[in-house]
Amino acid sequence: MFDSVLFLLSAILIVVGSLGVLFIKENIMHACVALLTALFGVAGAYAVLGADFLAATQLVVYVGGVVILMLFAVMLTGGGAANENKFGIEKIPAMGNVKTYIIAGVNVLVISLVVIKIMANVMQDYKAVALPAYESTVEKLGTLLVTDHVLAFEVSSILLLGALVGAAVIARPIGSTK
Amino acid sequence: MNEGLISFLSQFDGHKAFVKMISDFAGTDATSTISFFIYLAACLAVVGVMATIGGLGTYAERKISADLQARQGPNRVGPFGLLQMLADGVKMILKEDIIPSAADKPMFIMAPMLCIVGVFGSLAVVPFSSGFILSDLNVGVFYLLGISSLVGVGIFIGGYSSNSKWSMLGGMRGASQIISYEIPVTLSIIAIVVLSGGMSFGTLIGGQGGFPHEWYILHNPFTFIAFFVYFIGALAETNRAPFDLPEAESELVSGYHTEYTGMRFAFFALAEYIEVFVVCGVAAALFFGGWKVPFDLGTGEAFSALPPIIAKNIGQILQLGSFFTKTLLLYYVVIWIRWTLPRLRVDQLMTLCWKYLTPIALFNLIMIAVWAYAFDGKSMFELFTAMGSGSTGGH
Amino acid sequence: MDYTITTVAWIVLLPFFAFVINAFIVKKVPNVAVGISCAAIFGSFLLSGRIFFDFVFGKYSADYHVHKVFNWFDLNGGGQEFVMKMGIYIDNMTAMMLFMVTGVAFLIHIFSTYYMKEDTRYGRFFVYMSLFTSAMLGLVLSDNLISFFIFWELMGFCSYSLIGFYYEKEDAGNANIKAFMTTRIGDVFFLLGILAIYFQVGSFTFVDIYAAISSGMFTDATVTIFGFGLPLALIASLAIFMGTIGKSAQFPLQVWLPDAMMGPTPCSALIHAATMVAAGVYLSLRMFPLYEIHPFMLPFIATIGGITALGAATIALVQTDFKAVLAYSTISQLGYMVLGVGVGAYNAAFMHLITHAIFKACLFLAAGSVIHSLHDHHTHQHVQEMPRMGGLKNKMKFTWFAMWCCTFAIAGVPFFSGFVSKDRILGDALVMAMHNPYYWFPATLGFIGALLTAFYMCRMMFLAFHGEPRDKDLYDHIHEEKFSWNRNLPLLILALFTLGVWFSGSLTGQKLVKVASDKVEWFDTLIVKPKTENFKNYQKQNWGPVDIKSTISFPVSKYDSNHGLSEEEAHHVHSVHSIGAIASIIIAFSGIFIAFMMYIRKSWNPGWWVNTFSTWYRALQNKYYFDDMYIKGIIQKGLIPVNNFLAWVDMGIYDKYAIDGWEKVNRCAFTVSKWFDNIFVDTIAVDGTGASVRAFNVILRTFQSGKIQFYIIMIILVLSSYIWSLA
Amino acid sequence: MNSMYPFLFLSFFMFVIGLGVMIARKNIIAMLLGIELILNASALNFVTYTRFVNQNLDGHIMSLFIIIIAAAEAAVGLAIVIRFFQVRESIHIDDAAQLQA
Repeated sequence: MFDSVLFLLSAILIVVGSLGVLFIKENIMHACVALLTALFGVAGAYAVLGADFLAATQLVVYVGGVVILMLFAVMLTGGGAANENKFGIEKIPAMGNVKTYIIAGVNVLVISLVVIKIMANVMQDYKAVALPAYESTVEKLGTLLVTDHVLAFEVSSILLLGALVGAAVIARPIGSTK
Repeated sequence: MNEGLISFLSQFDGHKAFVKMISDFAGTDATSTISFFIYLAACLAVVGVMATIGGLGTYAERKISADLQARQGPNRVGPFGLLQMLADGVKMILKEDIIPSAADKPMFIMAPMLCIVGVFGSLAVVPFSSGFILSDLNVGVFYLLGISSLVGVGIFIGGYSSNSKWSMLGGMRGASQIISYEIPVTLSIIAIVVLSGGMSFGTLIGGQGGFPHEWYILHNPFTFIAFFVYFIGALAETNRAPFDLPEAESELVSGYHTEYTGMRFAFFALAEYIEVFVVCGVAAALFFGGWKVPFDLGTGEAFSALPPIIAKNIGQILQLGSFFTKTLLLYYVVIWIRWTLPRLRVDQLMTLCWKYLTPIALFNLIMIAVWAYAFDGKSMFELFTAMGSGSTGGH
Repeated sequence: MDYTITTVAWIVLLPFFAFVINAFIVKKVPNVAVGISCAAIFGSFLLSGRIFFDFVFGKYSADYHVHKVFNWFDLNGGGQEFVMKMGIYIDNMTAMMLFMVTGVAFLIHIFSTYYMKEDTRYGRFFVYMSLFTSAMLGLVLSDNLISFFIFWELMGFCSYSLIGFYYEKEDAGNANIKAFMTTRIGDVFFLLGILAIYFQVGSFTFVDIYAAISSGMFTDATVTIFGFGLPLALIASLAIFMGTIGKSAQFPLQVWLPDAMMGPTPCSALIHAATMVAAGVYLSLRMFPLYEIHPFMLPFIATIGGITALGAATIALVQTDFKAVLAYSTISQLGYMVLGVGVGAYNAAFMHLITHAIFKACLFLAAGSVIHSLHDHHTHQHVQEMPRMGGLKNKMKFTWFAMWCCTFAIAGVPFFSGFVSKDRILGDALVMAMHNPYYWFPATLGFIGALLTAFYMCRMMFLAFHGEPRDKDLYDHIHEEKFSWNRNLPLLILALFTLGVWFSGSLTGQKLVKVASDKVEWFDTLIVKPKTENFKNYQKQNWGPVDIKSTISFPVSKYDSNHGLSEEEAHHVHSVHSIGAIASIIIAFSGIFIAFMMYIRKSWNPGWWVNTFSTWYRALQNKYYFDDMYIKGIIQKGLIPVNNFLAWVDMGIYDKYAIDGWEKVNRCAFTVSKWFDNIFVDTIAVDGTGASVRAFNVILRTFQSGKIQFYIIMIILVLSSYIWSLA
Repeated sequence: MNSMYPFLFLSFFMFVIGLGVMIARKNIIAMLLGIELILNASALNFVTYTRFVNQNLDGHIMSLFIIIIAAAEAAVGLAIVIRFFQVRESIHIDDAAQLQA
């Protein structure tokens, strides 16, 4: 019962958040909060799926890191301020218009057709198995990370370091030499 | 998955009998329903107690600052001014709820909620005693870190949505400070996780004992350093002095909650005080043995003369006392620091985090891992005693 | 002893690395650069010392040598055989040269830390010195003429740099150009000589050349020049000897050396007195078997040496500049060495090379010590003029002492090294004169030169150190000389080695040098002419880094008091030597006596001589008008008209007709091709291609919009259709 | 929850919405939000299959790496956005159609 309630809550958060990301047009800040909602929902879905470590990671990485980073980026790129920049372009962060939404709708339709076709195949082939009880995945994940997937683990650490340095270098203000 | 209150309660016959009775009455298995209601009750209790503690925090802050400044402090409402917080609360509730016209209204409303949600969400894993923990998640500390970072988002959005430059600056400062200091704090916590071999608070506290020499803070020199890194970082994460830059009243009026009034402001204040309590509790659990009581009195086996239910509950109460004593002592230290040290500049704040605490914490993590590998996880005192008995062929 | 190239090469490489390192750091930390230079040369000194003691005390035959080679580059193929090999060649002479060069250079480095201390380019001086020392050591170790020539030119460059060290002075700039150009004349001939030998022998190495000589390759070989068949041996010898003339400042190319005194005094000591100029003599000694072939060659060499010895000595008589006297004495002494080569006094010439290097280095350092102390407070210049000196003995005890030791040595006073070596050269000259009357000419020149040498050296000493101070103001400003390790210690050490005992060995008994059985004449024993027949079997062998001692056993050297002559002949030679020795002693003391009477007692007035022989005096003061002759005669009358003529040919004929005419032809062709280019290439080919590409681009450009979302849409559509067709 | 399909449809929904965001929006930051949605959708899909099909936790590992890559992508992407804003004073995606600033 807990599971079902939690899943329903998560699904509602995901759906509402995703739609918010797509349709909130006035303020990118609100879209960010909508994304936060959706990501929270994904964390809940992870919990329902028994991925306890992933759920906590989702919280730490997205809520604590990515979303705040997004919010920072929004602030640093002018937020919702409305005026013209030096090139005469409107500085309002363009959020799209009817034309783009129609194009997006067509594309989404196309890809939905494809995915639904694939999912139909999957549903045909799927045989239900007995679900295991919930158990802690932390130890197993740790063991897997440093045995089977150790190369990917190390490479990802280098990737993160590169991203850190790269982001710091790229976002440096123009003209600063330090 | 859910070790905690239910598993503790289900040891007792009374619980089983009650479940059986309700199941018979309803005709279906009512275990989970009853668990749900027990949880509900426990959560409400915790929220209530914590809100009280948060309120008492404001009182303690005033009283201690008055002590430090040789003043009287609140002394009119109730004995020793204890009811001052109630008076404040009433004032807050009755105040007009002002939303600035230029504010981003939905987010302005949402910001204090996010703070409160983050803090109360983290209470779910705070180990008050071996039995009274709402949920002993196996990723407990990790979960606590994740959920409490909602506070940062709340502060940021509060600062942004107020549409005021003071609030904006405060919010930006708060968010950057919180995500920066999360790194040394997390690294210090991971160091303890490496030592104990688990992330749930049960494992973390179970590796320690009732006496100081069995605590992780005295486990080896690096954990000793790790505690101070954690504590400094935690002060910065909760925006406490000397890191209270987001709400620096001399620079930013009142920071991110400048524009807030009434209960919304109270939420922010309450969130801050409860978060201080939470980080102090985590510090107590990680470094000071948590709810462990000396001589294993906490298990209640020492009182086996009494009926088990009473014995166990006496043990639980001793554990609660142990935990709260440690936590509140740390709480006192936090307040003491606030009224003693001057505030840092922003660049000093960032320098402290990135140039000192983070490298120290990294070094600590590596050295603790080395220690755990080299000495097989033994603490310094165990090594000393092993050396003492080494001549007789111990080990 | 087991030598390999990698162990021996460090002698050369240490100073060279010091040069490379210092070249980079000298601007920042000159003191460190100086330290590195001194340490490097000291390291070389130790390594050379090992080789020296190994060879001198090693009981090897005089002909024993170590010869190791490696392939430098290999151009074999296409029917041509050309492998350039580099290597080391160590025999007794090399070992002694190494020890002498490194030792003297080290002491001069030490002295330079005193002399150059206040100079603004303190560090740079040591950079050049390191490079120079490295080049000199490389030259000494060379086993073939090509690497010999490379290092020879490298030394020429260092000499150029150091002469022009004070490049602010115009004189210094002129002097270094003069030195460089003058020696270049000799070097061109030297290179020609090397090539002449290569075309006959097919190899550059000394060993192969010796082998070729012994197998008679040079005996009848001729070379045709302008239709005349001339003996190859003579041409090659003359060409190579021209190198010696240039480098060792022999007549008639001696003009550069006095001007080279513009450089700092320590570099004069090292380069223009002790070592580099001796490299010419060293070359002559190495190529001695070649010189012996043609009977014309040795008398010619002896004549050049004699003329140089006497001519330079006469010029030195009238010089008033302190260093100029020493410069001319250097030329004169080099003349003696060449004279020694010319009369076949192989080991005497080499011995004079060594002894001269030591006492002349000491003399120059002492001169540096004097000049450094004499500071004119009006012009802020160092004083070199002897008329302004006098009575310096009281102020500079150590310098005075060291300088007298060297003066005795150079003057040929018994028990000093100069006597030992110069007496032998003159004695051998006398012996040769007994056999061949022609040799009376160079021998006589040599004896007169010896008299003059003793006279002018003592004149210099008396004028500078004795008598009353002639410039009171200058004298009073001199600081009393106190003993200091980097000013006086090198002087005293060098002065110690001006004693003859080190070289003749007659006072030391048999224990010092165990190379001889009965009598210890270690120089005689160790240094003998290369016996070319020993090398006969080696020609064109594939030398590898193997010690040849394992394949050929050399007998232990024995001192042969008869020098391979018959008993009667040897007796004759000994008596002639005795006569020569006595004559030398008399001559030396008479020179000193004349100088004493003129400048101390003042009984004989030098002015009388000047007035009586005023024409000669003017000629001497103008250095026999050699500079004037070169400039006015050869350059202005000869080279400049030729140059003008060539310039006229170039400008007036070639440029005017050939180039301008070709331009007109080209202009016509250009007009035609321009028309073709405009019509066909540009309009049709290039523009047509561009237009067609542009037309096609109109279609393609719509896809390359740069708009990311367009790309995303395209990706989605393409992927969707692909997956749809698969799934 | 005993069925796989709710999760799959949830994931599909997030993916499609993310795609729509990437096409419909002209704001670069909003497009980055869409990318986050797409990445999360795929991560959820992996975890779903782990739970319901093979239970060997490789899907969890995959999701973990997706989260890592998403974090790196967000950091670098937002840095590029900020840089772009410094240069062009705009975060309109069609202003980024030139190779030269």
